[in-house]
Amino acid sequence: MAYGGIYLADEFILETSGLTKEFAGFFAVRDVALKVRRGSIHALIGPNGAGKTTCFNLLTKFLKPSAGQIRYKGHDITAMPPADVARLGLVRSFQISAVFPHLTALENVRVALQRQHGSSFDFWRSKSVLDRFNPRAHELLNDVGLSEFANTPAVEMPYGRKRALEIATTLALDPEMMLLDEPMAGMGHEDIDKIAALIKRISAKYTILMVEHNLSVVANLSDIITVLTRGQVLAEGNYADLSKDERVKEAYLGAGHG
Amino acid sequence: MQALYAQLLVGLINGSFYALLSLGLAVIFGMLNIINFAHGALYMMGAFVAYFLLNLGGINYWWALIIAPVVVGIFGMILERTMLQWLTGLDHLYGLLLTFGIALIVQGVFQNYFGSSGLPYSIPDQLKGGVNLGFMFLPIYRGWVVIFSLVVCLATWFLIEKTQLGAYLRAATENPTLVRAFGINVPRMITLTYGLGVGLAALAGVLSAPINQVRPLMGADLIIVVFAVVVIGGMGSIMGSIITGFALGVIEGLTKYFYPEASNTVVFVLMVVVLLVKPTGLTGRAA
Amino acid sequence: MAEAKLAEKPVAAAGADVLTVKDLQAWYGESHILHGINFNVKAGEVVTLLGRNGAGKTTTLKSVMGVIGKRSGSIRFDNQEIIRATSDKIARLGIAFCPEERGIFASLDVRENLLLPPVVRPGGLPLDQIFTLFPNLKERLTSQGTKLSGGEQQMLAIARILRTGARFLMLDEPTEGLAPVIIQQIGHTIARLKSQGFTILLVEQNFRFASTVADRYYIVEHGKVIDGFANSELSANMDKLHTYLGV
Amino acid sequence: QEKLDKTVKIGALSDQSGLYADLAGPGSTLAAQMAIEDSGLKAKGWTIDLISGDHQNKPDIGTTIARQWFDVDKVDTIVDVPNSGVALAVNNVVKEKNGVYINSGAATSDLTNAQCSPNTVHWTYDTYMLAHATGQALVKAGGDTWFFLTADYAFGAALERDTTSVVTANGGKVVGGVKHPLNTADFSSFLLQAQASKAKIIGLANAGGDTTNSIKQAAEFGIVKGGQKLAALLLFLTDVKAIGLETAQGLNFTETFYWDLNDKTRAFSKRFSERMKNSAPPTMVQAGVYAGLIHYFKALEALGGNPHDGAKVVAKMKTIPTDDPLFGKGEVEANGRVTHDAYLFEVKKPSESKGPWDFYKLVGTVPGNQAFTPLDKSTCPLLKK
Amino acid sequence: MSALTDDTLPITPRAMRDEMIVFAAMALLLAIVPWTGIYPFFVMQALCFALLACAFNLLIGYGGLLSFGHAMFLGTAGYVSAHALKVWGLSPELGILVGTAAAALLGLVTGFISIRRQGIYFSMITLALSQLLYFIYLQAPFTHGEDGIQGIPQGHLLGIFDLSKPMVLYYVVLVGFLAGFLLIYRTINSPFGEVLKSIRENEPRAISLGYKTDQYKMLAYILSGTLAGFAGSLKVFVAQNASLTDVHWSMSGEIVLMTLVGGLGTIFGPVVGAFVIIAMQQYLAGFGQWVTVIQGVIFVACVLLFRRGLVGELAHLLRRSL
Ligand SMILES: Nc1ncnc2c1ncn2[C@@H]1O[C@H](COP(=O)(O)OP(=O)(O)OP(=O)(O)O)[C@@H](O)[C@H]1O
Ligand SMILES: Nc1ncnc2c1ncn2[C@@H]1O[C@H](COP(=O)(O)OP(=O)(O)OP(=O)(O)O)[C@@H](O)[C@H]1O
Ligand SMILES: CC(C)C[C@H](N)C(=O)O
Ligand SMILES: [Mg+2]
Ligand SMILES: [Mg+2]
Repeated sequence: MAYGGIYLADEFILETSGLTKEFAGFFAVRDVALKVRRGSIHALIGPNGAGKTTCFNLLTKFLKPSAGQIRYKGHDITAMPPADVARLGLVRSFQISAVFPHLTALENVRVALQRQHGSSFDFWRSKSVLDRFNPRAHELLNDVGLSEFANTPAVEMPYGRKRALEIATTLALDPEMMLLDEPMAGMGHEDIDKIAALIKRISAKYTILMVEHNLSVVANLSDIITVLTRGQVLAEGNYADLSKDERVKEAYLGAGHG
Repeated sequence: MQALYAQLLVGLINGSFYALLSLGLAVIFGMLNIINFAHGALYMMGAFVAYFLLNLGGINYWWALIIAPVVVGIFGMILERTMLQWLTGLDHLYGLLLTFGIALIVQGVFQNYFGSSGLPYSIPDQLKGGVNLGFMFLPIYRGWVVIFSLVVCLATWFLIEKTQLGAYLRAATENPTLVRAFGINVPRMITLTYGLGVGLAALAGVLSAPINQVRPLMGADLIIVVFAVVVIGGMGSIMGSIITGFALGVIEGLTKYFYPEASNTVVFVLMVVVLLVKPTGLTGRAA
Repeated sequence: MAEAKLAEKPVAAAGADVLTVKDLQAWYGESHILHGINFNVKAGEVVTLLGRNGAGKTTTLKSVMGVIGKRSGSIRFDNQEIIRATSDKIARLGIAFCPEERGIFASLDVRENLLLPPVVRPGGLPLDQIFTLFPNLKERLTSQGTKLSGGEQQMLAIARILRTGARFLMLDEPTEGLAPVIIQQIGHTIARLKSQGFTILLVEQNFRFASTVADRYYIVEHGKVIDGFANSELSANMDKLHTYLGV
Repeated sequence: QEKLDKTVKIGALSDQSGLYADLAGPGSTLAAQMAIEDSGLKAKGWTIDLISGDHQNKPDIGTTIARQWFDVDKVDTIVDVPNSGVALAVNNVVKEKNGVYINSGAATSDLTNAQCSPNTVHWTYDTYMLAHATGQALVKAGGDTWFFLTADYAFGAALERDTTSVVTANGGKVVGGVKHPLNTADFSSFLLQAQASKAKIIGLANAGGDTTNSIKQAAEFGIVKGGQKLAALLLFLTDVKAIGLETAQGLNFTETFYWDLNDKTRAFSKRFSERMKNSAPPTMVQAGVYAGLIHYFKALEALGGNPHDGAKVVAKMKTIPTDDPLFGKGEVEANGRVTHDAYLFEVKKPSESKGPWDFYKLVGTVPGNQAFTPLDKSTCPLLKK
Repeated sequence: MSALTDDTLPITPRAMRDEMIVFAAMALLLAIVPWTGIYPFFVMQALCFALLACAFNLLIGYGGLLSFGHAMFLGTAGYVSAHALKVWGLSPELGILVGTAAAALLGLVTGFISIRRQGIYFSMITLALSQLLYFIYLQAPFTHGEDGIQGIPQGHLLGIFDLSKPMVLYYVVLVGFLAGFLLIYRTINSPFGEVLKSIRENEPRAISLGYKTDQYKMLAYILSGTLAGFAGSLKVFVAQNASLTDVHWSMSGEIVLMTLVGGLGTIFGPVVGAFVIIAMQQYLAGFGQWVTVIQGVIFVACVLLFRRGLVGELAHLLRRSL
């Protein structure tokens, strides 16, 4: 973490300023200044349509900002193509489960490992050269508890396992920062606990920004929470503080919460 | 100068066909999510129905303008009910392949019976002849084609953008399930929409019969140009396809005047340019 | 005036069952979601389905509406079996549905959105009455449907089904994402509709809101109805509710 | 190869369904069938088979069929091939396989000039003849500025080339031209260019459906009324039928055969049209298929059997003078060119026509020895020996 | 929405062994053809189309891109080779090289224009591009328009093999086909092929993993076009002409049909499909345009009834990838 002066500039791995996305006159995200501290679990919450997913899409360059800046690790990535952003170690997972359905779990992870180590354009070589990634792939699958699924096509895996696989694939890229969009969506209790533990575990190594509607998950996991409404930042703070904030109560938690 | 005006007129006529056909494609694509490759074949059927009506039943052009679109529209609706319907939920490309197959069948059958050369269909008496406008000689029939297509295009636009039926159509394009849950028989509407799009193609076929002869392959090459038109203009909006259709016809006409060698290719070249500048097309709605 | 008209045409005698669902099962593709839902709704009632995320509440409503591909069991509405009917037929029997995701059409303006659902039987709320209920809509008639604020979209979604003359309304989480002040307004609306003889089947996460309008509750869990009680029994059932819903 | 036998296999290769199908196509196959019957060879113990194919006006399809006919079906002789592009391509194959090639339908004079072959006989007509007969007459009548509307393939190019040389040789001038794809439906923009050129004569270097369409649409755009004259350099009976006398009347053109020339042609035509689907009398091309085969059978008889050696048979054909009921007397010249009389016709007015196919007025005759390329001007390499 | 090649089966080592066995059997079968009395011209033609369909399949089956203009590669390479052989007098091997290189270049140019659009738009753009090329070739002097380039000299390959001998030509074409086939097979089972498959499966995810997917699709497109061009150059020696038929949209349609019949995204499907369609055309040639009708019926039947194609259905029955 940031102790010395040298690191101070680096205290925030991701910063946005004035981030805005306009859809034909409608501002989905407006003037958002977000600072994500290195090594933290940062949650983004807000009512439906507040602009959270849009925000994610902007950060990972799936959408082009209408205005504003995004800085990641000191680079201005505002105009960078999505693949380059991923190469810098800023990687997202998807709201809808994102795996390669007809590849096995092992292959899923390998595709990600392969990207890191080049040779992906070699159409004249046998794919057995990819076997060298197997040990690391198995390791990653093990990390998320998927060892026994290594040779199962992703399409045949239960929902929660797919989510875990997706996280393993994301980890294979050796990211510095992960964006998780509703990682618990569609999961049963046990799964939620497992994934929550997984997130907690990996957060030791990575910075995590996540969107989550499950308040108990947010409360348990996140170091800091930003509340978005109507595309704008309403408040920021830890769960305890926010749950007392009148504006947050009004906009998101509702009058009865707290 | 005279030649320029004349070529512009010829361009407008081609533009009429582009507009009618791309309009039909857009209407169908909106509801069925299918690029109707059979559109050219159905256009050709429109012309043939007019031909049969005249030669077998002695029914004239004016009735053909009404009957042919209805007949071909019904044929289209049968296609939709028996085949296209089963593609819901599959990749769009299957729609392309299926309708391509249908086009081959229809064109092949007509080729077997009528060869590949043109059958004559003469201009209705009321529209024969031409007027000398001073700056050019205007064959009345060709003028009629331009004006009539324009009216049909605008009427279609009005129907879809400004009426309750059109509201159903647009809504069902977005969310068919919900529209159906409001009590509207969406499958029937889809069938009718296909019929409408196909009917527009058939109408274009009738209009073109006196100009282009009635030939089994009359639509086959045309449809590819129309595809280029669609790529340029996108299928996002009804008005968009109408305007792009006419505009490209005119550009083609201009090319015929200034650089005739490129007249076959200008639409495609334009498509390339548009794609290079704006990969999503002018009014891009991504597939 | 309108109320007089409405009173002439009750859907069924008050107190009689309008909707009876027995052993309803439903599937999304391969996945079996509903495993035997049983409940009933009487004329003029507001009945609320409660349950956790993913319990199958929406699926239940959708099954009644006939928009779920595969379903079995029995759904009787107005003494007619509708388990096999298509959704357009069901709508024409007088059931109207306001979906969770609101379903406002982007290619239609507010007026077109409002006038979209066809009138299925006489006796729907006239426009002026709808505008009294939701004054915001009147001012925004020409803007594009999805340009409305979330709250306004929700109003629009409810308003458009009131016009149709359907007397049986199914509202799926009508308060989701809405500011409390609008939630209050929706609460009043539901109360008014009820007093005008509408029957309402409600799905709610927001239990506090539900308790202000509901006559009876059913608890849905894992695709089954596991409990049910009247509003009057609410306090007695509070503990159970906590365990069911985790609130 | 040296052995002679009495089996012959003939392939009628034609455009069976396209824009030349009416003037050749199934009618040509019928003509070939009638030639086989009329030759009387069957009675003398010969077996003669006839198969037909559709080249669809595509050279590659034509050569594929031809090659397969020789390789697999053991065909001896290919007849008709009414498309210059296909004809020239098939010409190569026939030579390679040493078959016999009796071309009736193709127009290009190259078949007996630069591309001539010892296996080829070009029967009915060619672009040289068309250019000299029709072209010359028109220039002499004052049509001294020309604009060409040319079918963009071997035929159009040859006809334009041969006509241009006639026009310029007679003091006329070609002021422009436009090429159109084979089988075009809408000629409006080409005609507009022709109109804008202000040429006195618009020369139609196209054929079949292309010619009929150009003539009909020229009427629509008021071109003839505007004072320009259309020269249908190649016009067939079936084309006149398609255009209708109303529009076609007065057109001048050249053919080497017309069903109503004399008693012999009328007799044959009667037999022919009775067997045609639409009762049409034979066109010049179909007549040429018949006459060419009749002459071929004479050569085979003279040889005493079929040597299955195309060059040998064609050589024999060149030694016998031609004489048949349809084209009269003539000869097969050393370059493969068949000479016979050519006739200048004019299309009748509707009021002059007395029957469904009564279309032509004979206005002149060019004797066979003047109608075609003089041998000393032929560029055929076979002559250089 | 389900993708075109949704039920591709995972490739296991065992499957790969099976594939090698099938490949050996296929090669052997083809090698004995000239001794069976089957018209070799027919088989050579079919081999060219089989290679073409395989090249096409590389793009659709493994890249998820349906090109409706693949005839442009066939035709372009054909014209260029034909011109090189006839006019420049190049040797056969150089003629093939030049033609194939032309196709590669064409792939680069058209890929640049088309690759950024997906789904039906990609199909429509490739179709339109091929039609553009068709019109250019219709008018360009060197192609001789409708007449085509005829009477192309076959020459001696590497100065040794006399290609005007049907036997020699047959084995040259066969070797060319097998080489092309193996290259495609290798590409599918290469590191590149893995990425390609993952793009087809879930492109947004591949992008998020840091792949510049356009570049992969572009390489696949160029490879596919180049191999299709190679098939076109080989075909010049078989047909001894180059013509507009090979750049016409109906040829592009036939390529799609062959692959669809055999099975999109199967390894051997395109080969089977090409032979089936060519044989059908051969035996039904006498029925005129009914061939077109039958092709249309097959299209419709494939789409409605067996989307997996012949080989795909078989593979599905055997639970093997073929
Ligand atoms: N492509 C788009 N075009 C127009 N409007 C859009 C588009 N994408 C999103 N929006 C609008 O922007 C707003 C913010 O959407 P976003 O998806 O970011 O919300 P969210 O906070 O992620 O909501 P949820 O909690 O439901 O996921 C919404 O009102 C939405 O309708
Ligand atoms: N279209 C679909 N395809 C497959 N599964 C679905 C689909 N829609 C819902 N499900 C699944 O069906 C189950 C029940 O969903 P349903 O929407 O009925 O729940 P709900 O009780 O309405 O939950 P919520 O409170 O989140 O709205 C869930 O597990 C959900 O994941
Ligand atoms: C039969 C004819 C119309 C053929 C044409 N004259 C040609 O040579 O191509
Ligand atoms: Mg979201
Ligand atoms: Mg729900």
